[in-house]
Amino acid sequence: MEHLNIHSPILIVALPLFAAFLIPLISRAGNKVRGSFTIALLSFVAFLVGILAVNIYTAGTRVYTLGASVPELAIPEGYIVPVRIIFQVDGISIFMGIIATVVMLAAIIYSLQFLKDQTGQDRFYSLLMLLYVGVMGMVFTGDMFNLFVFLEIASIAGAALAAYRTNMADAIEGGFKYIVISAIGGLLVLFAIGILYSQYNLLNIAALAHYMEYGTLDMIVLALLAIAFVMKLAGVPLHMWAPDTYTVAPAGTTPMILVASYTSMYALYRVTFTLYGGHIDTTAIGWVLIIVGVLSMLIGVMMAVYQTDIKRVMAYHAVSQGGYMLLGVGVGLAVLNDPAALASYGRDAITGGIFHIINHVFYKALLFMTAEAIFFRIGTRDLNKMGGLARNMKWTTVLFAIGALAISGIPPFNGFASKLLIYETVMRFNPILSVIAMFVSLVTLASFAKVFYSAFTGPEMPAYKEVREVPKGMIIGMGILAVCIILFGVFPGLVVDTIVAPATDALINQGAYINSVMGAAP
Amino acid sequence: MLSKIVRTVSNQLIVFILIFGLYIIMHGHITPGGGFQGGAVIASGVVMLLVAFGSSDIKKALRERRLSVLESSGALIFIGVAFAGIGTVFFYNFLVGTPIFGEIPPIGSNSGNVWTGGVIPLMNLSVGLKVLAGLSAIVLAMALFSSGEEMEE
Amino acid sequence: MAVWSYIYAVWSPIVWIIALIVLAVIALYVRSRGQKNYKKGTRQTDIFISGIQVPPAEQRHVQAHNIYWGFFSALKGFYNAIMRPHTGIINDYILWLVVIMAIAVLVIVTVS
Amino acid sequence: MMAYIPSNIPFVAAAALIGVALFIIIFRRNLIKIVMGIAIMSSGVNLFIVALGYRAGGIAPIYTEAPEGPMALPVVQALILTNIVIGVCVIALMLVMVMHTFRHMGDIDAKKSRLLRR
Repeated sequence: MEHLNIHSPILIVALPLFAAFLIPLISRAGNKVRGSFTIALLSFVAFLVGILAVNIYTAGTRVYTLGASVPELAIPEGYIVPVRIIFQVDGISIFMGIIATVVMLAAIIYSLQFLKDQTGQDRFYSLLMLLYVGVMGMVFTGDMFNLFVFLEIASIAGAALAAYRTNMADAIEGGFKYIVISAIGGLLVLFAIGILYSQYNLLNIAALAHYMEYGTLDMIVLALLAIAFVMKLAGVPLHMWAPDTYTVAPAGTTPMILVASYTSMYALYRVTFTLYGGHIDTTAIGWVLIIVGVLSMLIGVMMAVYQTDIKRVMAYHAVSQGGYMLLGVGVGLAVLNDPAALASYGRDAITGGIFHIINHVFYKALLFMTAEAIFFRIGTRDLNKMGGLARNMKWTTVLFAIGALAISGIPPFNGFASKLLIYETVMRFNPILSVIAMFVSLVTLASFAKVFYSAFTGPEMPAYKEVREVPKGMIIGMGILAVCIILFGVFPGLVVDTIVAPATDALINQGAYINSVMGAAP
Repeated sequence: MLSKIVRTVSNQLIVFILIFGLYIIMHGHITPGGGFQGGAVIASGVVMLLVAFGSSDIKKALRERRLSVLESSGALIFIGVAFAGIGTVFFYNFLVGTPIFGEIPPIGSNSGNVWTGGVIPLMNLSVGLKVLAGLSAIVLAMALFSSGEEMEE
Repeated sequence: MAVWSYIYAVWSPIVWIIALIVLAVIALYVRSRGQKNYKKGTRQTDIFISGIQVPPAEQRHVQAHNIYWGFFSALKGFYNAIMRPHTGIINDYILWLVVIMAIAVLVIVTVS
Repeated sequence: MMAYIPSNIPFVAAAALIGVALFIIIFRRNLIKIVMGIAIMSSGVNLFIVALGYRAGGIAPIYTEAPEGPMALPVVQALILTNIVIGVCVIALMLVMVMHTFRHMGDIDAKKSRLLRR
């Protein structure tokens, strides 16, 4: 137990990686064996994430040095800077880790039934595991170059998964757009890392933040990193790949690709708050985030109302909801250097923005899964051809309604909890922004009313008289997320105090992150 | 399929390419090279065979399933070696001081001792396995696509 | 712990559940006032539109692209403007990236 | 002024490669050419990073039979080696997707083969 606790940061990344390459061999034994192996391994990893989370919330940031004689030995004897690959897990890292693990479990349980008759399943599960490895590695690592490597692992796996249904021409197109965008974004990140390395001879984030001088080259690096990550998280006006990719990816993977996007958002926050914290003009950068956020909210939602493809509606809503997170955190960043404003509403704005990540991932994953459940049964994503499905797909209807109400910010679902925090805090910063946020929420409700009306209500279509409910496994996968949505909506205070507040503290408190590595430096 | 001369020569040459690739893999820790480079060299040998013999003949010899097993086992050995050090720390070089690759090289310029490096030669070997299998599979799949055939599952 | 208050708003699950129960009671009361003496499967449950022939199911359902027609019609100029960048061509996505990158470098260097 | 030019040539070349790559990616509609553009861009970034580790008169950072003298920085070479491996994977994946696009649409023009828009 003690041993598991010490090595949990690396085991969480290494075990799925091991499984990703073991799955093609295990597949020889049959689909059932592979399914139970995957579920068992992920449950164990979820258990490890739980251990690590409890440890971090009680004992603070964890440092794990690969290849050293002692895991905590970040800086070797005789050195003044870290030289090894370091995993550094703090509040926001483990927060993203919890999101990815829960979504991954739901996605695997859903996919077991969803893919039953498909070919190439061993590759599907391998790639899904690799995507999980990429996401967890990105949030756990404390090293800029490792961040790039895991970003690329997540991108390659995500693109291959998006194009998994190679018999569909649009799936290939969506995957190709994702890989091109990711490759160029990744190269920009690598270029920025090269400039940083040329100046400081360092790759460790904490050490870089410690020695940061913020010259002109550092500003260019900030711009390169920020724009690359904004593109990966689908912020307007670099969001156009997101609808194309989310639309075509198979159901189990769309939520994981979404999580990978928000991992880029984590990287953006890590760069602005931790790497450049204390140097940048927080008001200006905060306003940049706010402007990107507001544009994402407005354009995303306006495009979403217009769509008639059920997954495309949801994909544009993913862009729009991403704007809320950027808005909340942007407001917090804008007042970061003003202690009075930070205490009165800035901290809560950041909390709202971060809390919205977990809420959004859960309900958007649920919505994508219900959309794919409809596609699974009737074979089309076109809303014009649907109608009256509630008569035969009762569970799907209920689950979709939960997701749709949550995304529109209707109590008692979790979307309301985080949106309330964002409205309230943004209102005190600038009322106009809050009004825009509420308007966007209204249009969101309207757009989901349209989807609900076209797909589920109305007279029974003759073509869909024989449609049956989806298999139990898929309902269980969606049910896990629905239960989380309701629990988070009814007890938001509990969730905020337990897992979101440490994440906010980890972002604001730059010194703690640096000290956990550089504290031992002479 | 090319002429008999080309086929015969490439049949003889593939042995040398294999040996050169293995040399690059196994000396990765003391000379330039390593797992990826050596694996790429061997995969280039596969490309030569593909050009000389045509994709349908090579498909019979190099089954996609065998390549997949080879690739997976390469990756598994790599992570397994990393896991073997978890008694101390993940990726810990536990072979230092043992008879297998355990000698400690002198500091500064030296004549190059193969029995050094600890787990690094093992990792080079596993990466080499993975890369040669992976690249061969990619090249084979593309060659089969261009000739209008499908890779067997 | 479950009660969550902020400047303008208070969130309490208990209050919410009570409100939900009250609403449910009202809804059930309204429903109980309805007529119950109809028979299923007879013409009593058929659709009646002033004696007009009832169209088939496909034509009765309003299709998705017709919903909110007035909204899109009123915002035609806005929609034309935001539809134009969404070309779906990968080259344009990268062009946007390069343009935004240049703007971002300029903004960050001038601001600091 | 002239003395600075020789040591900056790698950086100029890297910038030129990245510029050419961006030009190709933005203005060429052929999907294969987009893939080539990304490969060129990857080379440009690799050249930039490996040039950072250069030292005047330095030798390759290998101790086997090494002569006396300064050595080039090995860390950047390890970094670009990783990027080369990643680049191989990315380009192979992209080429496979282009192949499938051609199979489905009969065309590899980015404009003519698109299905997803708006």
